[in-house]
Amino acid sequence: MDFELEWTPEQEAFRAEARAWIEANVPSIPDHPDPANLTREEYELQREFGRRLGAKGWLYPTMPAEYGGGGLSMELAMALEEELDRYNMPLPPYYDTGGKLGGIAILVWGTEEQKAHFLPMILRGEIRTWQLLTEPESGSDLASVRTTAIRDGDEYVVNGTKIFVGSSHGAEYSWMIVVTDPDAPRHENLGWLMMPMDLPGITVEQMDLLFVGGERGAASGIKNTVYFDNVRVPAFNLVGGEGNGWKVAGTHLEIEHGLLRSAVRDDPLTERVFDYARNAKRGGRPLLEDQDVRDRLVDFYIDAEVTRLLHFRNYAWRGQGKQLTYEGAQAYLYQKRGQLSKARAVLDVMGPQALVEAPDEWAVADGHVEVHQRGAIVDQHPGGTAEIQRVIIARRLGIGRDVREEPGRLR
Amino acid sequence: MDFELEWTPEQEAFRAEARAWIEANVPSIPDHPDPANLTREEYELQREFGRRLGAKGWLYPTMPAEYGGGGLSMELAMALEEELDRYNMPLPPYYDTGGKLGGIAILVWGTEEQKAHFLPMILRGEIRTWQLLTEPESGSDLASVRTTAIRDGDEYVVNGTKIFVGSSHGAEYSWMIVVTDPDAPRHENLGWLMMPMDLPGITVEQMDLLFVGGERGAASGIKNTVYFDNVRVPAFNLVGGEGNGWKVAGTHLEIEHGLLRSAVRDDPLTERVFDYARNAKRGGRPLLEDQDVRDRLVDFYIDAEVTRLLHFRNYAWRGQGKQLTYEGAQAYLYQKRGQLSKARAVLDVMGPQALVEAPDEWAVADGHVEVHQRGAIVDQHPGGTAEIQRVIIARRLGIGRDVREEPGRLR
Amino acid sequence: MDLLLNEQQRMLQSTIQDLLRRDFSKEMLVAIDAGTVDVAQGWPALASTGLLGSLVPEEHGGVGGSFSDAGVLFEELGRGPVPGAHFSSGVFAALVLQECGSADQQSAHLPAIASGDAVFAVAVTEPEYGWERGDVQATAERTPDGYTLSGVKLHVPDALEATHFLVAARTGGESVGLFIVPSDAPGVACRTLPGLSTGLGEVLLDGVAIGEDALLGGASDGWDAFERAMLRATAVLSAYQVGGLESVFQMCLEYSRTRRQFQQPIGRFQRVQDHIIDIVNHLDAARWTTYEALWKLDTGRPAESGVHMAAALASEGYYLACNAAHDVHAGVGIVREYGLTLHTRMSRTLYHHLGSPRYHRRRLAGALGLQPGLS
Amino acid sequence: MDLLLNEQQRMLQSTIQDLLRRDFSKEMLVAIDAGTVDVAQGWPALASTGLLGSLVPEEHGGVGGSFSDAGVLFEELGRGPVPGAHFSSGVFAALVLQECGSADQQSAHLPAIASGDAVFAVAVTEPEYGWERGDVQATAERTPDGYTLSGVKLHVPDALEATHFLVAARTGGESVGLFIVPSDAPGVACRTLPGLSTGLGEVLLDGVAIGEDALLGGASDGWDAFERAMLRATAVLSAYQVGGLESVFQMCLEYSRTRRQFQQPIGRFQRVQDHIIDIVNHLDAARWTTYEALWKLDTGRPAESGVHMAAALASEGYYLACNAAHDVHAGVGIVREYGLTLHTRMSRTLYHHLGSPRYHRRRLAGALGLQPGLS
Repeated sequence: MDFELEWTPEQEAFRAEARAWIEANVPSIPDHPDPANLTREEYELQREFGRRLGAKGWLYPTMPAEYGGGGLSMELAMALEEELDRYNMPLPPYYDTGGKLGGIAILVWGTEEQKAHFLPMILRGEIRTWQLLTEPESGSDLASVRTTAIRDGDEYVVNGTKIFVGSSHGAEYSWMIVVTDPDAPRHENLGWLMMPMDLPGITVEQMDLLFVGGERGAASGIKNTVYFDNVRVPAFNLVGGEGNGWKVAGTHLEIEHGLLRSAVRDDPLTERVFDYARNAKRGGRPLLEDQDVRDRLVDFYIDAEVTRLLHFRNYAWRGQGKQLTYEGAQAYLYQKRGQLSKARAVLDVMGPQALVEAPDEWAVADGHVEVHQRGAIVDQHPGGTAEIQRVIIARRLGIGRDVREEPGRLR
Repeated sequence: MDFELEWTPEQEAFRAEARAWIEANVPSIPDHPDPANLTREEYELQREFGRRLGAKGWLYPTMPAEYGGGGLSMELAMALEEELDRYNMPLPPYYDTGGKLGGIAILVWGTEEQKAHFLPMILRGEIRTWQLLTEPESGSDLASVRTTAIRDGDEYVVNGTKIFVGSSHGAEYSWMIVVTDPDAPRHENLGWLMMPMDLPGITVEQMDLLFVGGERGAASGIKNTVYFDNVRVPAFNLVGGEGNGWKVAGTHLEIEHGLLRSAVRDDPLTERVFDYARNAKRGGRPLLEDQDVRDRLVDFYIDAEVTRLLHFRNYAWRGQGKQLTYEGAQAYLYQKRGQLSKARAVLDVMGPQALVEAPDEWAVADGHVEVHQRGAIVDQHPGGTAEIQRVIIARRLGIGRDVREEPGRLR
Repeated sequence: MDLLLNEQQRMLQSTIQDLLRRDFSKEMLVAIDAGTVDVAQGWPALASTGLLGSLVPEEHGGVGGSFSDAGVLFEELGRGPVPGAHFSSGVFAALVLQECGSADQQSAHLPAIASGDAVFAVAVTEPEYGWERGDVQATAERTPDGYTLSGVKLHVPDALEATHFLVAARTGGESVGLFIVPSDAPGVACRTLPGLSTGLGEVLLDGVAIGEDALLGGASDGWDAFERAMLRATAVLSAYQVGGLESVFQMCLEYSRTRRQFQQPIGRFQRVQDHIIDIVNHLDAARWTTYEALWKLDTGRPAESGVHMAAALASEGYYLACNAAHDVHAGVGIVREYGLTLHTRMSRTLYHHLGSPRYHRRRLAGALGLQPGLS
Repeated sequence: MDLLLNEQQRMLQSTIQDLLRRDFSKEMLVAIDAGTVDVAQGWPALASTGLLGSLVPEEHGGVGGSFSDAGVLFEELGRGPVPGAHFSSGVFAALVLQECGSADQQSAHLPAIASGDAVFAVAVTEPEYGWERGDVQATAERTPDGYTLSGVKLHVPDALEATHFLVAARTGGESVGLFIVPSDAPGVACRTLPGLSTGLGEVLLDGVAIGEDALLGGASDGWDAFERAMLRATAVLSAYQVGGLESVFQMCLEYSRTRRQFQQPIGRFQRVQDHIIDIVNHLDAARWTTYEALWKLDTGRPAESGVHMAAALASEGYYLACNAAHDVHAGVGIVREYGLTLHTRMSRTLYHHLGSPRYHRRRLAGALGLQPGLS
């Protein structure tokens, strides 16, 4: 076993090239602890940088080059991400579920024409894409969605409501799960649709929430309700064929359930919390003199490390071509629950100061700590709750069943 | 609210009488940490004392006097138990599910003839009774038992196997759940039977287990497998009528699921563990200097106190005639899980010495600590696992259901 | 043994419930949370109930009720949770004044507290947050006429509503005195902190000159007396948290029945059930330890270990119950208008108030004689 | 990055698996547990595999394998769990001898350890149990010919099987030396402790006279070197616990499919699933931290924090997984012949061995620079 990559001279050369290019092209955008504070101007800079990355195939470096991806190996993609990380810049540098989730679904399930049409604009960064899954009556039970897309000639007519959608600053496209045949049996009644967001009949409205975090590299800013009122979309945009929406969803859900992380890095919160603890005092004495403070920090560290290692295992095994089953959901579950226990450890160590929001002078670590206090709660639900991860783990391990559930198709 | 009983002069007089009588009659029997070490001779002394208590109605002090119980109030029964407690003597002073569980079932469901026949010998301590519920294929799912009792003239013919039964030193009777009609629907196919244990065809065989604890006042010593091979028992012994076994079981299960405790006392383990911690040293320094040791002891204390208070609430509310629903199972769940967390706290504090068994010189608290290390695991299962308590709590609270489950009949 | 409310307590409970239903609907509480309605708007209604004088002696215009009575009231307030200075002023400050204040000081301020005309907030904690004597670093320098107070008080509940502060400050060496400081005194500046907490403020004391009579009890060290008052206040705060727990539990129970996924109420799933069972366990553990602690205070029994245990269980329980409730509700729970986040914020806000769970556990260890050398 | 076993490790694994299937069936392990078969009976078979020399250099008759290789072997042993002195002698003592012993001492003893002819147990802990230098209170008094050892060594694994002990004793002041003591030396008395633990013994040292050459490395203070050896041994012990965890997980998975209650496999119930998911989470957390720690040792990277983290997770995980497995199995789990209690006992026995989880967490805090004054 080898827990570190050894870089070849060729790979190091690529890294040097990437570093130089990034240095020349990367925009300077403040690191907002709360992504909701990203301005429209800053967002446009991100998009512009994305298009430049896309032109080189570096926006989605491991996706096939023929559709605008980079066609790069996992190792080179990792080098690229590490270099971007110096500027605290994720890949893509804005919230875009187009390539991360939808792109793979299109790659696996799309017709040649659909791939040729949709993938290049996604992978080159020409469009940014939201995902539209959850509805007021359909959360964990995604297959019970009610938004309909009824075929009418060469178009589908879409009606319904999606919630917890997207981010700030809009999107050019969304992909969504819809009911194409209200009379068909469960799981056979669905379609998977690429929806241009500028069609008539679409209304986007911001939700009022405790917080909207967004994971690293997917900082979403805000969430919206999206209403569809007789929206007419070309039938061409249905990917995977009528009645196959659940299978197509299986592909992007497989990624979302724990395989979204690409290169695996240390959680930057760890060092922020440790820094605080090393410098803080109570009653004039170092905070670290308290054994329970040290214990809590160690708990924190272990949570972060185990999460890192499980994601790392998954990343490495995917690279080695080993079939993953329960491991994605396991890492995701660990990550989610780890956020909660880390949030409590932080509150225990810092006291109410952990609850002070930037830009207040008392905010810890420029507000990253307060954002984490809120985000840890909110992070429990997107991409499937902890309970849903447990459902997946149980089925994939074959607990109580002789036949284990198969993972969704990834190629 | 009042968390303490205020004793009237009449009650104090009763207490004085009880104290004097107990002092004159109580046998001296060593406090075996592991009840399996109770000798036959010591057991016979317990039984003899039980018969003397029974003659005064003090063996089952709150049961109706007309059937041999004491007919005493909850307060007087509590005084009686407190006085017995000075001699570390529970009530009854041996394992007997006859009066504690079976007696109530007979009282609620028996015919007048059955009550007149069975209750006096139970309540006067003439017989000791085991309960026979679990079978190799039926644990949590009690309603799925397979032992049959098929009517044949004035008798039932019993065939089957019961496991995790009873105690050391045999029993005169057992009550048991049996299938009286193999063709009837689930829950309507059962009978509840009082079984004399000296009938031909009954074989009792000791099981080889990690440990068999037994709760305070029900110290069971060992557990047995009991085989029934064409055992013929009078039809008179079926309580509640054919097909009603599940309802009768509802009565004794209601008691077993958390309402078995009568007077509520501090867990003696707490003081044993605290004593150890106050006197122990590590590397020549007091163990209590370690903050994590103090923390663990506080955890331990809180677990014990909450369990005590929940049982206390149940006991007081029953005395006030308030209908309990989820509270019995809740206290029982807390008690069970508390045993596990207490066991780990003890192991953390004491190190491997907690694992040394009496009479070894290194055994802590005369071996009570090691017995608790084993017993905490074993205590999770009898009377319904923690999972079963959760099922009961959920149904009684009405989680996910508009109609709450009714408790089993207690009168 | 009688573990039910008495007649008078049931009346108290029903009166306050009526008021809260009327003046503090969920929509109102959400509006306060969103900042579209001022928290102070509800003060007259609260004051009118007499609850601000619940623990103030009758001679000072209060009700002179028991701690258990106060528990009944504040449990109901916690259900909202109704924010504001009712606890800070009517319980915490009122108890500190009674424990530390001179007869004159009590006569001067307790009636106003009981009537709601004065609103007291207790300003003890600082940037190096904590509830131990040594955590107080603000200073009170002696002047010919009195004292000059300097320092930063942080995470002070209800600071912005207060007409007066009870300020803890070092009077020399290890000694800590308590001072009455009008919030409009020159040199006092005050604001609410933004973020996940609710109603916590910063109070800057920039050379605030106060008279000699501002020192509670005239005692240059009032910390031990302050701790006695704090212990009693803590038990009432726990009752408030119990109310919050009860409310969170009821929300989850209701949602478990009405929300359907996978063609059945979500409460049919064992994982959902277990979250709710965890909540009811936190609730009942906090509830019964709190009730017992209040009873101990009322009957003059040693209450230290009981109060600390209840406080640890109530703070931790409320915090963890909110986490579990978010698991039960998933996305719906984070929508502000649904109302769960009111509790989420309050549970975080109160987590360290009057001592963190760690503080209470340490104190409990002390009360149980679990200190080296005490055997 | 390559997180799969290499070719040679897969061969090692398959060889040891074959042996264990043959000589250490579940029935055999249950019989050893019940005391009807002597644990020493399996020693020749174990010795024949070469695993006792896995970490002994080739020059001393060993294999000179990597820590990761040893991890592969001991993970398989842990699955049984196969009890006995394989770890105490072949890993722990062998590493201590290499770290603390002189060249002569190594030549004299390592070959016998590798071949299984000598069985070493490490006798460090005492009634005031702990793995810190200060916990050693046995004394080594200087005599003209060597030393006289006195004291009580308690909870010493595999004491009864040992031909030799490595004894830690104070040589004066804070200094602790390590001594080689034959188990049949006059003044040595030894027995196994009864109870829930398995294979832990008491070793009485009643004025045991030993020669000067018994002192490891001739160093009157060998504690720091001992701790270095202990750290490495710890990572292999974690691998053994990972094997135990894997076995507990597999038992539960199997039972979840075959045991039916309420007309379905019990594994269909979410509560049962969650116990097993907790187990697999403990397993994988322990597994991957252990593998990384072994890799760090093999590649000469700083391994302290990694080993302590893995040890804490493996000890706690194995303990808690056994609890969860008892929840899954209920009554069946406590029946000795079923085999789960083998793990229950072993998880308790190893919980404190080479340092409790608390010890490892404290050391981890140190390794992370979380000590006051280190910033």
